Amino acid sequence: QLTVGFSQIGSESGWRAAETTVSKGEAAKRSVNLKIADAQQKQENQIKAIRSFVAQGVDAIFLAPVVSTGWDAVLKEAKEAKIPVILLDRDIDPSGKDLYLTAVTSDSVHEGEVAGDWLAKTVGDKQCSIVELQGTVGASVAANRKKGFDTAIAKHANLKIVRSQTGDFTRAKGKEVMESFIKAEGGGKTICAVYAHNDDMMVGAIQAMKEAGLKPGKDILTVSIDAVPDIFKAMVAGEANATVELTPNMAGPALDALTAYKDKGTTPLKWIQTESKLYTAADDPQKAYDSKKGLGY
Amino acid sequence: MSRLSPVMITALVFVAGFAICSLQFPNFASTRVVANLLTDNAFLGIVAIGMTFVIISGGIDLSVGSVIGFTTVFVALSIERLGLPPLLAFAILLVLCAAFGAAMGAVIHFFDMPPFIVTLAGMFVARGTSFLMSTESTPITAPLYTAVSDFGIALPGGGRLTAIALIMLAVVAAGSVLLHFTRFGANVFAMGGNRSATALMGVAIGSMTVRIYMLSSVLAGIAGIVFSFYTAAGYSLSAVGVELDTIAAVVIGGTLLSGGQGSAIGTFLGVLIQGLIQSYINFDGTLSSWWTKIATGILLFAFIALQQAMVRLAGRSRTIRAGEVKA
Amino acid sequence: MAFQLPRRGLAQILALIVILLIDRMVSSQFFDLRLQDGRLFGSLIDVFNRGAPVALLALGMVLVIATRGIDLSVGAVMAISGAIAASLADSHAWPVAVAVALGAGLLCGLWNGFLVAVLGIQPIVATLILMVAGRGVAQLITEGRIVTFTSPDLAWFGTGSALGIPAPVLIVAGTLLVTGLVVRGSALGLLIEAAGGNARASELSGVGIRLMIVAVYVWCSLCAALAGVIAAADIMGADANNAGLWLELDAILAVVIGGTSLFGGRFSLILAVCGALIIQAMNTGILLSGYPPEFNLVVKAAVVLVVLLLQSPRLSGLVANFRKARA
Amino acid sequence: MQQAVEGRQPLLEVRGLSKSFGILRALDQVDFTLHAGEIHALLGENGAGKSTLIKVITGVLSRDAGTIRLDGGEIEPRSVKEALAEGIATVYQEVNLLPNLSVAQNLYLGRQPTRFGIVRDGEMQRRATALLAGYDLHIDVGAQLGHYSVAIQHVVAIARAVDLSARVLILDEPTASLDRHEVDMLFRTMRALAARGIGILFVTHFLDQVYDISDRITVLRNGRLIGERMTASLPRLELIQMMLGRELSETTGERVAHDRSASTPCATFTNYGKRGSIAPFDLDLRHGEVVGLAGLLGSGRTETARLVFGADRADSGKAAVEGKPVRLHSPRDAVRHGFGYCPEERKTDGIIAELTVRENIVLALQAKRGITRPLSRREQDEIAARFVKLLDIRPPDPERPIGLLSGGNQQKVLLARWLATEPRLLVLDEPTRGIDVGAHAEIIRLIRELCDRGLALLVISSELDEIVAYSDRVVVLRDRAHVGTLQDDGIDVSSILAAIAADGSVPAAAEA
Ligand SMILES: Nc1ncnc2c1ncn2[C@@H]1O[C@H](COP(=O)(O)OP(=O)(O)OP(=O)(O)O)[C@@H](O)[C@H]1O
Ligand SMILES: Nc1ncnc2c1ncn2[C@@H]1O[C@H](COP(=O)(O)OP(=O)(O)OP(=O)(O)O)[C@@H](O)[C@H]1O
Ligand SMILES: [Mg+2]
Ligand SMILES: [Mg+2]
Repeated sequence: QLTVGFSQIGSESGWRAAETTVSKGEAAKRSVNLKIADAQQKQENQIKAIRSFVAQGVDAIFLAPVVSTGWDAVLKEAKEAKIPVILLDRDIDPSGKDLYLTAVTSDSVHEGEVAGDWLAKTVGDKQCSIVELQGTVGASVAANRKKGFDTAIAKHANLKIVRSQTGDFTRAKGKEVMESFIKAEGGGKTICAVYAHNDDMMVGAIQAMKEAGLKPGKDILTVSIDAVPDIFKAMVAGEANATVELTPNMAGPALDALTAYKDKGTTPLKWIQTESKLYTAADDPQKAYDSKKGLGY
Repeated sequence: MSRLSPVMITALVFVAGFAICSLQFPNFASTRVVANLLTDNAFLGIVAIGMTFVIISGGIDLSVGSVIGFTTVFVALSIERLGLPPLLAFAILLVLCAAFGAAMGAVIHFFDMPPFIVTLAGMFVARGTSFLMSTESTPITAPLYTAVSDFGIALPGGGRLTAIALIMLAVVAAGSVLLHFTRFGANVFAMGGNRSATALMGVAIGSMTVRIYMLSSVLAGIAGIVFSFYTAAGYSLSAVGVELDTIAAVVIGGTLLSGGQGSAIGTFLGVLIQGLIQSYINFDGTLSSWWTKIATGILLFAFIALQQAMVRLAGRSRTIRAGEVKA
Repeated sequence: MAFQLPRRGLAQILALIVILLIDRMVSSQFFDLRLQDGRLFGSLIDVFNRGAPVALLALGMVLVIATRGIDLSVGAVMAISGAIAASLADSHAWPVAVAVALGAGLLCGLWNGFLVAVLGIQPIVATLILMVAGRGVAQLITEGRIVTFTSPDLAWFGTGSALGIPAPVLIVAGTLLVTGLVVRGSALGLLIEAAGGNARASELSGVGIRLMIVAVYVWCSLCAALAGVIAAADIMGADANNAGLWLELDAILAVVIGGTSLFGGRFSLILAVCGALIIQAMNTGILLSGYPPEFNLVVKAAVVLVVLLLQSPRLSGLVANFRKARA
Repeated sequence: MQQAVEGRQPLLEVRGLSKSFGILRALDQVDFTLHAGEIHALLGENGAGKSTLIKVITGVLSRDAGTIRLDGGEIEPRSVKEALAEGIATVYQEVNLLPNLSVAQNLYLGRQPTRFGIVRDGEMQRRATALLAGYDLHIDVGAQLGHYSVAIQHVVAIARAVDLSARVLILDEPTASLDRHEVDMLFRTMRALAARGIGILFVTHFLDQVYDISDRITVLRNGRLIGERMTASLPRLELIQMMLGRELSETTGERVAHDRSASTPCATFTNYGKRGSIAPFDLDLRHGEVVGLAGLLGSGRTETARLVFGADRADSGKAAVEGKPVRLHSPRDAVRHGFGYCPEERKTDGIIAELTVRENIVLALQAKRGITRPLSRREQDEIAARFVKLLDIRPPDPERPIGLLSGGNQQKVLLARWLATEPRLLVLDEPTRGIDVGAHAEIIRLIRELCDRGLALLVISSELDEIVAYSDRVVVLRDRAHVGTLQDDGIDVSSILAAIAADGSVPAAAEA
């Protein structure tokens, strides 16, 4: 039986909770012993946790890095102890080094692009003023999702981001920021679409729009990222238009790669990219909701 | 003498805690764990020494966590983007930190404003400025950084006394001397005892205030440099919330938040106790995110309650005199 | 009598007006009001509505601070009560959900009060324990998820209205009224100010300090629990990870902007609420301004410093001297 | 010496000094002259502006108008530090030292002996011990100052100020908390300093001491200069008239007490004590009786008072009020039983500086009534106005924060706080400390009046004359134990002194 140490970031969002739950499930499915150390959002704690995994002599280490930099020294220690490291949901800097076996991540720039492309296609040639709800200032996911979306809409002169503020990835802040956007944009009449870096902020924004007497999903298009259950609920109600999935199942592919490596010695690809699937109202949101709601979001 | 006794109590609490951990986890009592305790908490130890001065003088400094964040970004950008030699970058940074601390101290003194609020604004400024500089995390690849992270004095039993641990020990030693054996230190205690009396005794409290906050910011800068050694990167969100850990460490170390009493060694022990709590949780390794938080709280309470009980016991044997200034 | 504006409140009221005027410059529709679904709607209403949780926290915090304490745990208490209310909302009638949530707040307050008044632990550390562990408890209740509910009854607390006025604003007004009546209608206010001003002297005058301290911590936690219910009701879900995160600092800031000293003594309820509104007016202004979010913290720091400098007696002294010198 | 003083250039010369706090004119065109080698007493009622004058001279407060000359040259000190640099050293009315530092650190703060920047602790302690030995004070200078009594703290403050090699030494009520022996010691020091050519400005409310030591007197009233006279040529009655602006019949000296031992007991303490603080004692306090506690500093008088009031918890013995056994575990218990207590350390244990005079007065009464029965604002105003008038608290503004009042007036407010509760037993620890002659007489009259109304009083005072004047019974303490009781005609200063020094070694002050 394999013992895997998993240095998880913490519990800052529903998505993160789901990732933890799914990872446990995937490990149980393969009867792997998964030890999860929670870092409370602190890199220091992750470094300490990895050191302690090395000291305990685990068979492999999964790392969901809270930031992309600063891992060289501690990963070197793991390498010297001949413990393979697999990165989950985020790559590290400088990437591609031989300090880790493989990285199971989504491409967050790509997620932004998928969202942007969908919006461009849906709007067509109409003029469209977009408001953007950014993630936490300084978080790399937020920067990447912004970058991807910006690239996608740069090709279309009719799409323009008119306002962009941080909603800290939370519902409450998403709602508050959207409220002020609506006031600043003439009661929301000039807003054609909202792009949120995650679904939680969008759920908040949808409430703000409804309270302002607007019809989200109809008057104002919505596109966001993560595909958490609640956004599907909104989709079912016709209040949300699109979301890009970030799968919480990073551990499954990682465990597969690990068993293949341990049993047969096959070296996996350096990057196992998870799919950034686009969901719209056409994709049976009710079914998606049912399948996701038990995952611990 | 009476200044020592809270320190003794904190030391006893630490030893008791360590013994309990060792009983529970067989591998715990090793030089490796002790060395890791020093390395992992090096930056905390350094800022906490600065905070000790501030708190003993009757103030508080909430900006230190942000100053650490600012430092890592500043150092990373100057070395990696501007190509400055690391030592030059450090020198510029420490000058900036000194100016920042001096500015806070000056506002506190000249406008007679509560330190809590001025340094809270300082916290926003430092964090905000690091956002403005860069929101991405920047890896530092300078050879000095590899050299520092490779350095270490091997201890019997597998432990390694790293460079940053040594820096912290040096800061603690220097801080102790400055606090307990110099005029500056005596003035710090005096200000915490009674600010206006200190002024009436001819101490220039304005310049003292400026210098105390300067010291705190400079030590936070050094802690930031140590943090950048630790992670070899600069990141605007690093060390969020460290100010609270620091204050907790200082107070656990027997320093009174109302000022006038405390010690550098006590603070060092307070930092170690905080580290011990972390290590305990890591060794346990089965706690979910929320149980980790709850356990941290419970352990914090246990340590403080233990300390409080010991203080009471120690106090009982002493005669309480009329008119004595109570703690 | 409870709502008599003290003369010293002038600076705060002026600051609020100036910031609102600046907001008007940033956004031309700032003062526009219209009726939307029987509820007033406009940026100005947002300031009151969004400021409600911090205003509630400040109402509790101001009493704690007046006794020379501080309560860092209010954010965590918000998370706990929100989590409880949201978990019970769909399975129980709303009075049950709210009562249980407030009951949890009561327990939290008793715990804090016990640590401070009975065990004699310094308030900042005593409440730090619940600040850390409390969020863990909240996450334990929600298991880290966002627990949503659909009950419109509970949602009223966040999004409902009466007579066109949003429910959170009404709740704050009600709490202000009740607190004012309790504190100024009884002798509590005087005794709190006495105890905060000089605890030893008050005790020697026969004031029972312990019970009073427990009571203010309980009241503070109750206010926080109410704020937690509003926050949960607002998004129709409990986000234990983020609800109330760092709001304790905003609450303390509001109290200090409201002119209450962190060293205890004199306090003003209405100015504390005014302080919360100043903070929110500033936040709303930042959101309306359209600046990139990297600037938020720096702007916030600048505004806070200016507002506090304006209140500083030293500054008015300097200005007077300057005038005299010119005349 | 007085002849020598005349005709020379004054050491310190103040002309036309004015200072206002808002509309209150604390100093109005005051002139003041101090010569080298002279001891000059600055006198006046409470709130006359003495402390304010001193604070302006030493740069603590800025002045509105006027000049200060030192040796003919105009000086303009803007801080204590600058004043010190000019050679003006001060001991302020409220001891302004640092209780959390050691005695030695307090003596040498800012000028500790150092080597390579490191304070030489041994050397500093050696010097401190030697310095205090010169004041006949033999204490552990390494211990925290806060562990010592106010009196010791005062001596330390004086030693510090003198040691700063000042040319002008200002002492604001240095003797208020000293006993005779210590006063004597202090006066010896002052004379020695004056002989060295130092000019000493000295504030006190003890007229005996004024005639004992001063060469010259300046009197202030309501912030205005009333006059400057040679001590030798100013009769006592005229001085009092200058101070008060009216005549005062000095009656405080004579004993008018009558035996009230037949009256009913108000509170009884049997075998009451606390280990390490005071040995178990028996004490019964009767209605309409004044019991005085006499003893040297540190003999346990304050400890007795705190135990009686429940501020410290007794660990042996029983207490009874009106014959019924009671529990006195906190001041709150005591207040409920109708006790009151004016502590000796007014600044730390008495006043609540930022609250108004009114709020300070009603505090104990309110605490006694409980939270749910607030005094209405009208009742508060009425009570405050009554006591401001009764005790002549100045300025007569009940809405002024008490911290802004002069020391003596603060003391009156504290007295008012307890009188407002209409107590059955009042414990007064040094009630007349820092109070001017007028108010002093007033307070003693009040004490007598109170016991005529059936109040039981327990009074601590270092002024034996005063104790003799109003006590029906005097309990004498030595070494933290009650060692004797004097009654009726047995009460006079010499028998008290004899009882204090029963071991034969009469304290030095006794002979004086
Ligand atoms: N900082 C201040 N603000 C306002 N008023 C003040 C201040 N300091 C003193 N006063 C007032 O000035 C007057 C003179 O006070 P001062 O302390 O000089 O009296 P004093 O002569 O020293 O009296 P005492 O013998 O009681 O010490 C008093 O009425 C006092 O209330
Ligand atoms: N001459 C002295 N030398 C050393 N210690 C002293 C001296 N005088 C007093 N002390 C100490 O100072 C402490 C405080 O004395 P305190 O003044 O409270 O005593 P007290 O009995 O209340 O006398 P009083 O009421 O006269 O001040 C005492 O514990 C005593 O041990
Ligand atoms: Mg005075
Ligand atoms: Mg005494």
